[in-house]
Amino acid sequence: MSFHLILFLAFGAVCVGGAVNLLAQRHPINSALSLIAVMAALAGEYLLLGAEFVAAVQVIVYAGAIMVLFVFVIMLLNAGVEEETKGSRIALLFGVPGVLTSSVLMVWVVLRHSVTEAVPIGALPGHPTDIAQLLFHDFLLPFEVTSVLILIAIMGAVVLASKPEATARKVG
Amino acid sequence: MNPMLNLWLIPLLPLAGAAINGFFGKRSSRKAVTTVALFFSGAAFAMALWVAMRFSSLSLPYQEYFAHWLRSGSFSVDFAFYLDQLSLVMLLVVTGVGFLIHVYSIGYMWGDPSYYRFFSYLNLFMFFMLTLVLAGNYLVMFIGWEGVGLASYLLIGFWFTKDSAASAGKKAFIVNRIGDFGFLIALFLLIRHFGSLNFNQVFQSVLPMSAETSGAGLLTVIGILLMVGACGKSAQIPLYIWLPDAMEGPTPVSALIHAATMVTAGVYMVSRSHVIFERAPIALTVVAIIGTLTAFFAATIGIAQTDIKKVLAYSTVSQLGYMFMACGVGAFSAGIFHLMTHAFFKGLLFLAAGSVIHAVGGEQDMRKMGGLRKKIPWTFWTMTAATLAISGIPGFSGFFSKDEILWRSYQASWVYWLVGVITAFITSFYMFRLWFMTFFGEYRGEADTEHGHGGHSASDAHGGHGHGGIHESPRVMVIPLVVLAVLSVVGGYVGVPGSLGGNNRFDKFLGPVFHGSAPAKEHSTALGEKGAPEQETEGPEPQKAVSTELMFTGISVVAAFLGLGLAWQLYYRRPELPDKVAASFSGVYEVVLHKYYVDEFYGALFVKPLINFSTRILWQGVDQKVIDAAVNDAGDGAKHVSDEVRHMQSGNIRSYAGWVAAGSAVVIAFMIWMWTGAR
Amino acid sequence: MVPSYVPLSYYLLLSGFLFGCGVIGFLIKRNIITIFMSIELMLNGVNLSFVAFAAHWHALAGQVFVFFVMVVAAAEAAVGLAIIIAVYRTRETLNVDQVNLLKL
Amino acid sequence: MGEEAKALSVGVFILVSVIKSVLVLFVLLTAVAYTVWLERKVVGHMQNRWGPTRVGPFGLLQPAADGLKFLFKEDLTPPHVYKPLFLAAPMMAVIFALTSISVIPFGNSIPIFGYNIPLQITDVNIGLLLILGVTSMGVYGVALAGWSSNNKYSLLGGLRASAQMVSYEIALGLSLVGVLIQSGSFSLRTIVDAQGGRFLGFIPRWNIFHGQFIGFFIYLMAAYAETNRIPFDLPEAETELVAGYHTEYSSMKFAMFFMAEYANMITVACVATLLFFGGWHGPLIGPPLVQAVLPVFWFLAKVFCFLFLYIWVRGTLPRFRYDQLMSFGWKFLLPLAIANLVATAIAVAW
Repeated sequence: MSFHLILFLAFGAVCVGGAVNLLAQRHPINSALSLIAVMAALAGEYLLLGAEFVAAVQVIVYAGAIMVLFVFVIMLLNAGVEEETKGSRIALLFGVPGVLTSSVLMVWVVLRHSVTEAVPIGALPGHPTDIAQLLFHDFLLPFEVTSVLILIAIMGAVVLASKPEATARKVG
Repeated sequence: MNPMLNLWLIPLLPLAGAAINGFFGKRSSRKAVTTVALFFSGAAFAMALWVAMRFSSLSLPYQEYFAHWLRSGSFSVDFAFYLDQLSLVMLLVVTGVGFLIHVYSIGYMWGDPSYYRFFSYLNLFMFFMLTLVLAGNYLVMFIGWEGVGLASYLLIGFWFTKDSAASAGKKAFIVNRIGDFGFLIALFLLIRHFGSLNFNQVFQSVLPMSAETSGAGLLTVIGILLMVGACGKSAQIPLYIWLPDAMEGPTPVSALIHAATMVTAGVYMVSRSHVIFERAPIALTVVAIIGTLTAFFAATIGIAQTDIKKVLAYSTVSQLGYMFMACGVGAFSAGIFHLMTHAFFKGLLFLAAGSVIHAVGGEQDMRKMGGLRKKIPWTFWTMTAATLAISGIPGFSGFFSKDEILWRSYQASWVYWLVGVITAFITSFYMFRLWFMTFFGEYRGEADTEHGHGGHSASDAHGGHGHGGIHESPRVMVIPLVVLAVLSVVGGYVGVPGSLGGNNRFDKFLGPVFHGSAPAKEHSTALGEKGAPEQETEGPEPQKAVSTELMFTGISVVAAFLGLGLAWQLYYRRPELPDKVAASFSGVYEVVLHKYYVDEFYGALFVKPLINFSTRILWQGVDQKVIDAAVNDAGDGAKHVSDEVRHMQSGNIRSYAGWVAAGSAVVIAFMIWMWTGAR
Repeated sequence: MVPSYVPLSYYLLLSGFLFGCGVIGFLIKRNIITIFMSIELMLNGVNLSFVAFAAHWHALAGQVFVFFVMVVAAAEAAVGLAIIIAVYRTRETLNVDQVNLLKL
Repeated sequence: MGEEAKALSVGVFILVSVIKSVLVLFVLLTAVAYTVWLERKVVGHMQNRWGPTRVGPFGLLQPAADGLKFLFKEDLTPPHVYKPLFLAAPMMAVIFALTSISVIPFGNSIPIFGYNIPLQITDVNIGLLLILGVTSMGVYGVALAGWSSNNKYSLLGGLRASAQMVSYEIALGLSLVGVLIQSGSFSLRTIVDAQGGRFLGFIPRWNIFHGQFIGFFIYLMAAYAETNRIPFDLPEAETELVAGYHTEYSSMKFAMFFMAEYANMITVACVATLLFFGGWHGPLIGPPLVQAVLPVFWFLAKVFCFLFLYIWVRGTLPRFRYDQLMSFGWKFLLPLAIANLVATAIAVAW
């Protein structure tokens, strides 16, 4: 029971708890908070894996920006407790079993074939400089493409969320 | 090395004219249209002349390469032009006669509402014809080949509001397609066996081959197929039927396309491929027989026709028969010679006929003419020159060319010669019949006031000339007549045969193209009786040959004068006789009058069965019961199936997610199974 | 402290678990926003396996991919939330079961 | 688990860390308390008042009095609030506010008992990113408080807070990137060390004099917005929202928000000092002991200047209108920050 393993288990426990809580909670804001917890814990896992930069970005982008957006929307729409509707039988009849079977299969594969391999703590110090080298040199084209994607997303969001009459005025 | 001639300009100039007139002619004035059309066709003619001047300085065959067209594997086709003596002659004929006819058309079509369209088509035709003539390989030639077909279709159906014109155009096009079918197959065979369509390569690879004297071989097949194509384009038996109907088009069109240039494309093509034919004696024989038969057959039909243009049409067919006869006996140069002179005098005949029709206000029936000699002297005299020329009266161009052909055909076989002479007799007979009926006796038409009112002027281009009175055509129409008349008088002197003290310069000129390409000697002896060895025409001929040749010349001349005399007897001195004759031979007369019922025969044999087949089987059977049914059933099936499956698509996102999850589970399971199986 | 090791499989199992939770959430949740969060959860699970493999194979590329995933997630969140707002504006509900006309 | 973990044995490391944490926490909270006192004093004098005078000399005990007051006030929770979050929000706010201080270095490492102790709770080599992350988490406290107290004013306050913070966070981050490009590291210690020395002998080699003036300006604006201070204090605009997100809060919970706000101010001031004003660099004079302490003094002095600037601005400037706030952030600060970033990149690449 090494220090590393303890930390891993601690963060993992937070992750699992948060994930389960996300499913269990019926109010979106609670789900959002549990998701934030998951993300923070994941950042911890990244630190364990030595990916400090990724961890920081995880916190800043996911927990700090994206989830803030979620919370913002939840607050804006004042989303209440989700009401119980008949739902969809298919999702329950096919989906859940499908997920379970596939996850069981995956677990089987993982356990059968990669138990022995192990990662030391801080195995790969993701120094920002190296990552930058990769990001801006080796993966330059994907990087630019993602920037375009972001731009498009911004415009789409503006168009979608702007009030209909406002857009009408803009168009007309 | 050769200087760059920019041959491509020659076809492209008329194309430009066609485009300009076609796009902008509707709005621009008649003068503008005229200017454009004349400028571009004239420019092409000038260019051709310039090329002719530079010609002596060229190393032949002169070739121009512009661009790659097709490429697949080793086979490639280029946009390339090919100029030698043969194509030069054709070039000059096409551009020259074409230009003259352009000039003529100005006066003739002036009154027509869609003046610009006519000239646009005419220029287009020039473009395609020149492409055909200058082509450097069979495929480019085929473009021109199809293009002239298109142009002729458009021009025959120029007055498409008239049902007969429209259907005539269709007929021409379809019959031509039959010929093109053969042509195409010939091309495929060439590709298959020689891997190329370029004249050079094909001929180079054919030259070493020996003649297929024993039975039909590849070359024979190719030759016959090419001949099929030629039959379609040049209106030979059995595909000649479209040409008479083609007279529905405006007379200048008949003159240019259906007399002077397009219909001779077949002759050109056959003599272009002479290397192949010389090695396929059987194919040559086929050509000769078809030519001979057509010549005779069409001539006989010509006797009974009363429509002036129909007569000329059938005479065209028979003259083309002469040309093919020449090619068939291996006298390609003679064929081309006749082609040229024929272009002159037949073009002239049509133009003059047009002028006559123009004068009498759109009337085409010779029985309603007569006594026009005084009224339209220019037309009369030019037409006289043409008639003399075609009838082979000595001293006129037709005489030399026809005589050459007859002599050479005799060398091949006396049968050809005999039929040829008889045909010559008939030719001169019906030509002079036409001549007498039109210009002599007294006028048999209606009163002058009848001239050129709606019905007639609709039947032929006479729109603007509503005023009465038989009148000479405007100068713009007369000048081409005169020029062509001069040509058809003197045109023959380029090829005065040795027997008449000349030394066949035309033959010498074309010599490099045709001579020396014949298969090795022992083969030529093998094909002794038919396919005259080319060597005989070269140089001064042996005395005996000269004397015999003179004798035969005499005979054909006699035949010509006999025809003249008979026509004079029947249609000038005793005009009532013909009806008696017709009555006495009523059966024969009927048959001939109805062109041996060939059209009806074809109709019964091919057209009707085809229509029935298409209607019953293809339309009601295949199309409705198979294709449409398949489509409809597919649609209905899809509808029914989707009606069932629709429920899967409930619009409920989570259901979709459920499907996705299940599907991914299946995929993952499959992948893992494969993977475990793999190791 | 003693250099210690955690089997790669643990990380993979954790990420798989997160992913599975995300899918389940997508399937059983009715609130559009929650469903979006489930998607984010899946992405996070994938990211974890990315980083784990990056550490395992000593290939930083894995971490770089994580950044790309984050970018995509950000874009998706922006557009998705905008869509949610539009849906709410027209449908007055956030329940996917009532947004089943396949159009907003 | 930084590099110094190798130098010290685990036990000592943990011990030292705990000591440092407690020390820093104590200092920080005191600082917070006295920042409040300072603010009241300064603003009072600006408005020609005395400010707190009664409790102790110059009202120096006023913070303690306030603390007692908060403690003994009734802690009422309105019935209509969403309780779990209503309770969690203030704690979140405080926690995030205090966490971010943990990576701030106050000075060089000083030798104590033979151990070389860095004046910093922990030195992760992505310290700056950590600060950014934590401060960006700080918004949750405000937002959730506003939402959970189930009151339209509070909700508006929360909405404003989250929108404003998300918007200005971008400008904030971008304004820091210039400095990062120059120093080429995320570690605050490295950044500070890069600012040692002088230009032309007398101008300190601080980033603000090193081409990052615009960056500093942007950072200042964005930081004010991040900490919801005037002129960007719309989430708690008393006049419009009756104190915005913490309307429903009372006694200790309210105090937590208060502490969080001032702690954030101090953090921001520290970051500004470290990034733009050369951290603890300053003239070193006097005996070794003094020289050992002097950097810390310089650091605190600079931080104090920033806090004073905060208060000064609060005393003078009016409040933005909300749309003005947004357009200022998106249409002015952000482009300016990008331009600054590009310029810096070009200059460095030169």
